[in-house]
Amino acid sequence: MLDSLLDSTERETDLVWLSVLTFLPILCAAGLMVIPGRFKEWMRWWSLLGACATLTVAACTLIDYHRLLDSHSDRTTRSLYHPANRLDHRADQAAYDAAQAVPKPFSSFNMFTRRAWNERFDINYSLGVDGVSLALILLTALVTLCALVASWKIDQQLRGYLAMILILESGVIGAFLAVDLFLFYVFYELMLFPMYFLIGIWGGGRRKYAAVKFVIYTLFGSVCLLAAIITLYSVDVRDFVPKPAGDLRTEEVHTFDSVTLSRVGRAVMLVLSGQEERIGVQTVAHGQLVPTMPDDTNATVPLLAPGADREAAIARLKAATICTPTFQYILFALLFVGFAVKVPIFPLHSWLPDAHVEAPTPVSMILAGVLLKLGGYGLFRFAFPLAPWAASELCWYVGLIGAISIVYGAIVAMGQTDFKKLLAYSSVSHMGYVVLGLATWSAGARAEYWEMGVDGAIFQMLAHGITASALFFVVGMVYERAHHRDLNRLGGLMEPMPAFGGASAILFFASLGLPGLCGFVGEFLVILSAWNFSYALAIPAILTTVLTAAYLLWTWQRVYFGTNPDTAQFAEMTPRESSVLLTFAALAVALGVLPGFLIFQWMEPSIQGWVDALVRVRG
Amino acid sequence: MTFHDALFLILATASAVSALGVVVSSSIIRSAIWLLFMLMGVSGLYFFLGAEFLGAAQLIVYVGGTMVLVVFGGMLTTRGPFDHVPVGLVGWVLGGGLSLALFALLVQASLSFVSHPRTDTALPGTGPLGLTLLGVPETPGQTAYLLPFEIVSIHLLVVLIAAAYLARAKRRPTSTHPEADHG
Amino acid sequence: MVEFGFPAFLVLSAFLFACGLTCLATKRNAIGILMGVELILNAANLNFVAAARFVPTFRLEGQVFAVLVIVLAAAEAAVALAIFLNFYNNHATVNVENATDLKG
Amino acid sequence: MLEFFAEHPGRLYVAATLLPLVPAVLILLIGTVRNLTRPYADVPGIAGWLYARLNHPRVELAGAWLSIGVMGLVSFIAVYGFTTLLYEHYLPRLSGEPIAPWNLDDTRLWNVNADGGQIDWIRFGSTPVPDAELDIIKAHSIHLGYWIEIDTTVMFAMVAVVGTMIYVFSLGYMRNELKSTTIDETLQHARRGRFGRFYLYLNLFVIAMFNLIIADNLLQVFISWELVGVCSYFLISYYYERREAGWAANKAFIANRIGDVGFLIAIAISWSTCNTFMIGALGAEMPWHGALEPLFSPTMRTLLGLGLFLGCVGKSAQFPLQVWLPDAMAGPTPVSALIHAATMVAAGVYLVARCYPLFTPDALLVIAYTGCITLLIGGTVACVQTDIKKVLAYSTVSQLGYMMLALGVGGWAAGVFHLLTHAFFKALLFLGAGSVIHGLHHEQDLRKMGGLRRKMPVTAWTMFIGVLAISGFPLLSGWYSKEAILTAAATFGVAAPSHVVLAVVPFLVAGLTAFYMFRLWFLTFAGEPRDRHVYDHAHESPLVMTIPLIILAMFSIAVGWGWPAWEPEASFLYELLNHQHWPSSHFWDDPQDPLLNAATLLHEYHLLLELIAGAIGLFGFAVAYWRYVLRTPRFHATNTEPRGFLGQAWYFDAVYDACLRKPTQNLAVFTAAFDKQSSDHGAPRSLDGLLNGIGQLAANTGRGLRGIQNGQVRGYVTILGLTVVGLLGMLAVLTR
Repeated sequence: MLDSLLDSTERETDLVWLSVLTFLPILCAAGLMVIPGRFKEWMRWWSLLGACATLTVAACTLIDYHRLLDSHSDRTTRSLYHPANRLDHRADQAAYDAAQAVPKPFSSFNMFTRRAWNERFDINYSLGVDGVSLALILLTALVTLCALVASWKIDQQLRGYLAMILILESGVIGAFLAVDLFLFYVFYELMLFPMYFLIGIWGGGRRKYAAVKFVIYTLFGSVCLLAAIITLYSVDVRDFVPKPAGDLRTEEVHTFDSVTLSRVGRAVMLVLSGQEERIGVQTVAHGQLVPTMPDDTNATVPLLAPGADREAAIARLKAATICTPTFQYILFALLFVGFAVKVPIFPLHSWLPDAHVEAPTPVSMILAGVLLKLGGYGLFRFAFPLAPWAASELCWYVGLIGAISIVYGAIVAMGQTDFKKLLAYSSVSHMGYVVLGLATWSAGARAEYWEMGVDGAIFQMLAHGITASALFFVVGMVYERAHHRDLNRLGGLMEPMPAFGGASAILFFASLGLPGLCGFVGEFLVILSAWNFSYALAIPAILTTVLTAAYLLWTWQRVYFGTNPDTAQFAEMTPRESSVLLTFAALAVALGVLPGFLIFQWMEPSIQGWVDALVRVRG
Repeated sequence: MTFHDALFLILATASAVSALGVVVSSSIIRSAIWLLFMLMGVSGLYFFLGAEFLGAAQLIVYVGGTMVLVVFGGMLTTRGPFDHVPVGLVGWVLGGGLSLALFALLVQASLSFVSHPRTDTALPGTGPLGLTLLGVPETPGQTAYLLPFEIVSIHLLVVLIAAAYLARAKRRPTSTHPEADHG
Repeated sequence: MVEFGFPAFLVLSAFLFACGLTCLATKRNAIGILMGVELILNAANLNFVAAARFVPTFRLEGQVFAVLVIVLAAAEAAVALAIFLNFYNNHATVNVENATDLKG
Repeated sequence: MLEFFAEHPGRLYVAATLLPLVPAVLILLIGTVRNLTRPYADVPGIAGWLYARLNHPRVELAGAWLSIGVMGLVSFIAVYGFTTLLYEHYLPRLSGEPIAPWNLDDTRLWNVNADGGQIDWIRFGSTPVPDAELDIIKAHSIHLGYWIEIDTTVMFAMVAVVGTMIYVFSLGYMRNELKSTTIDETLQHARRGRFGRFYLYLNLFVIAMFNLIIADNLLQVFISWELVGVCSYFLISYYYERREAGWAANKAFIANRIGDVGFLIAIAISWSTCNTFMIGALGAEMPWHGALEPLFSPTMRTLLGLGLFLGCVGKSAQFPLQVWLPDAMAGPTPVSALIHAATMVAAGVYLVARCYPLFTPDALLVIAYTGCITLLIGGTVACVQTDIKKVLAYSTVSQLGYMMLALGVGGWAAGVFHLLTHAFFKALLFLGAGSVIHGLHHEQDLRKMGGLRRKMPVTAWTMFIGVLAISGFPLLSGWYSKEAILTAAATFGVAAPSHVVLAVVPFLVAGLTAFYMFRLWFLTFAGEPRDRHVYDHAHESPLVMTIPLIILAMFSIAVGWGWPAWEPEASFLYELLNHQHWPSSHFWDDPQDPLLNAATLLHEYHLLLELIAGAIGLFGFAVAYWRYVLRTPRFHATNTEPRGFLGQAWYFDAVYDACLRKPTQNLAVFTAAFDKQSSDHGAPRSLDGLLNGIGQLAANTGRGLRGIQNGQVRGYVTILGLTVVGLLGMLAVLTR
């Protein structure tokens, strides 16, 4: 790989840039190893520097990505959407370029990189950025930075702790960036072991139990995911991967490339819904794949690789095992369960309260702010596109599970007396909106409502990432002062800590979905979309807003209002604490007031392309 | 029914009945005697099939060698000549049922086997067999079995030494660690 | 005219095998188990020889393998008996139910 | 700059809406910095220096005066906007034909929808679809915008003026909060003063309230709707040390959230059927507006209206969600005046008025009945309350019921008109009560007052004007609006005899209104002092509090005037509002328009109606005078807490507690136990235990399987045999 940097035809900025984004935290963790053990303060600053650098790289990536979007933007429609910017199109183009008899020089600056990692099994080191992954990466970098600031007081085995957090960040960013399923799985598992140690070593009283529970639940999901990945690898994709001219495609080809496999999934969907005549072949003009324009009402959907024999390909596809309803159902169920554990979804949420309660504050922040998002992201990036037919058949049930989580999480949260547990269950409730939003797959002209739902779901992930990690930080601050988290013994915090009270008020109300703060936008879009999809799913979600208000305000009242001699002498936030909390509060306000300007303008095109791709094959 | 068939039937019945006898006898010596008959029946079948060398080997090695070992083993390890070790009902039901099921399945498999036309050429006699074992193929290009032969020879040697070593009478050392004995 | 062919030998062999298995599963005496093994080996051998007779490609191989099996069976019997004697020396019985030293 | 506004005068309102953001942000920043630097007060350095600079009453007062100045400016803009719109668009037409409502041509300059009136808040792509049958469904953006009509300008001016008065009044009322240590009167608990925070909340509130008024779409209304709710939450819980303040704030917010469920459903309906939140565009889809193929089914239309109305029920404290408003009196009195009397609670009425064409006849009937029940509840319960603010709170409930009733029976102008007049005199009454409470050192119990007119004459006589106005004394503002409502109700009663109860109840409650308001005044100001101690320490409030009272009293007198003054229908404001003519097909499917017939019929008897209403009011006054002035001693005999059906406010709280709060809490506790139990040994009794049990099952299976591997050769052989049999069996079955 180093050679290719020197060769001018092989040089590719994206490769360097995205790899730096992914591995910078791990590099910092390695650097941590050479700092002598007695310079603890240095270690803290060094890892903070690393997290800052990662955030900076992520922010620069955002600028670059925006420039990429802008390069195709159409001023007349005031939209940044162009199909050539879609992640799947960029991935296909890269695959096409690589497959040429004389490979084209890598195109730089398209925020996608693809190198062979293991040619024998067609495993690629392919990383790509689109709006959704970028938003979540920014969230990850920010939350990790804040978590590092929050862990300033941790002294026990500091080096290992900081290294674990940085490795975790690398794993998460890598999972968000990976396009290749194998690579994704590697990163997905890479997150597991730091988390296990972070809970198991630095956690509270029942940390071992919680850590083992976390690992077992997550591994259960991973196993389902692995089964799905192997299943997908068994699919013969010879007609879907580009080949040099003259290749007769006589042998089976297998791939881990999620973009290619998603094209297979869509082709299967067309076949299973009796529209096989709409399967088309991608066309090439001037060495570039021709994207499907949004206003293109052409009935054929180009899914097969350029040069494929359409008739033979369809015949082969129809004969394949993957092209059966049972197979698709199983595939979707495996993917859904695999990611639902992470989300988490009722009834697989049991690990969450334990893990949260036992984890130290910064780890809880990362867990709630980042790791849960991987579940939603996985549903978005893999579960729906890889098995679209089953997803469209089952989406009502998926939405139902989401709605159950929403209601159930809220009711259980109301019955808690442990502050942290309450927040953990509220996460279950809030993440239910993500699943519900993704599941509102309305067909035909109503697809725009689905787009809104997906928009809402992704935004809800960002908003929840901000509010949940901030609220866990709030709990941590309270715990540091009171040394317990029993809601019935707290109270009266508003008077000794007014600035803290104000900042947490913003975050409480953001979590509660108050308009003008970040929690509202996602919930609102999801509710609108859900209403359009099914009244039966929307009404519980709407009614839960009352329950959410009830339990959060009740908590608020028990923690902040009233008088309590035990808490009257608590110290106001320190500058370190306020830097974290005020950042989150400011973000909650900013995202609530200007969601369109700050997030949607560059995130929405990706979602639009995603929805467009799936809706086209629904018919 | 030809003479061949009658002969086969007799031999097969004898073997089968003897095998059953091995199973049902509760005395170990009786079982050994039944086994002797079974081995002889099988040896007869080898002759019947035209494998004279094998039939002879069966008689010499099994009937003459192995059986003696078994009988002596039985005598050395039982208290009386007809020491009963009865088998419980559960054992019969379980083992018998299992065997019956297996037998049924095997019969089903055997009968569904596509029967080859019977070749009239006689089996190669002792000569070719011996040559094959010595590494000389019957016809050029065919496989020879020198290496397995050698391996078996070494194996036998090792086994004999091992058997002698294991079975040699030895006095157990007086135990200095009583707890180790009960472990 | 009844013609007993390959299947007849296979059935007989299956019966011997089943008897051997029963021995293994029911006998508590170690020598009995050894006899069960002998039965099973003989069943296999019978199959080899029958195959050598009825399947042209196995004419020689069937016999060679049968020879090997006979030799191995003899060796096995020798070693097994040696082990039993040793066991008997130690435990004063050859009842296999007492032979549970391998249990973890 | 001026051209910017001259081009689109509506932008003036946007600017006015956002202006209070300036003091709000300043106060917030200063407060945050002050609180964060407090720990370093005694430490030399920049933090301590900052704290010393910022922790001074002068800083807080500067914030308050800045807020007042901004509100004055906003009032000026509002009045300017109102008069401009009036002179440019309405006065020239006042004599002519009735103006068709929502005729945007009239006010085009004020509501530019195509270029400049809106901004995109969230923009979506348009996802193309293979077969786009419904071309109309094209979601492009969620926007924010403004929509200025005559009722908008009037309402805006009212909120600005009343708000300014209350800002000024609070300077005096909240003076205690300026001290660095102040004593909470109820708890005798020392705490820091929080003067700045009060103005911060007020500023945030008026921003949200203005935004609610000018919003052109339901989403924007909803956003402001919740924001005023949360400001109300924080102001009710302003004295958060007091337990009941926290509970009252929670109750208010949750009751509002219940209402907002309906609001959200209405929004969802409007978006998924019409793909718009625009109130105007939604109205265009209504059949009465001439939409040929309405996108809505009639059921959906009714549901939309009922959903919206449920939101208004929560916000305007209508039956059955009226319970939160009396409790909300736990907040400071100026807040009660501004939020819980004049503006926020009226927002529900305003929304119904603004979205009037979205309500089907069925929905309007529901509104009318709800208003009718509410005004009865409020009127009856107000008669027995002993807390001065609670009387006013129930009176507000009752008056809001009047407004809803008026809107429900087709008296659009009457409802909006009463909303405006009520805002002035109710703000006056609340501020008067605040002045009394301030003068009596936070004593709110009517039983301990009496004879205060001698000690605090300005308060007494301005409040007397307010009492006269709310009771419908001729020539005061309340008289005009109440007459309008009673006429509308009577018209409806005549036109639809089966709903005659809607006409009778308001007349009867008019008498109750006079009774409880005069009861309040007599108990406070008339007669002899009942508690010597309280009386001796009473004093008149400072000028900063009495001047707003006087100004509001003048408004309460004059806001309804017109020419000729003795003619209730000649009220200028009413005529202006009434000029917006809603087609009666909106109310009746019958083209005969019985409402119009009834109106012409009643017009001949309007003097009779006035006389009846006057007589009932007079009767109420007489009973109050007889009971609380002539027979004062009797009041001592019943000097206990209010009890019984009325005292417990029709037992609403008890029923809700038993039927809603307790079951919900029990459900929550039960579900929490179902989900996870701390000790789940043995049999799993919870979901978590069950899942753990499944894990245990694997472990137990392993333990069980270990037993098989016991070193017994026979067992191994058996298993081996079983395996072989199984495999062969599978082979036999599969290859059959």
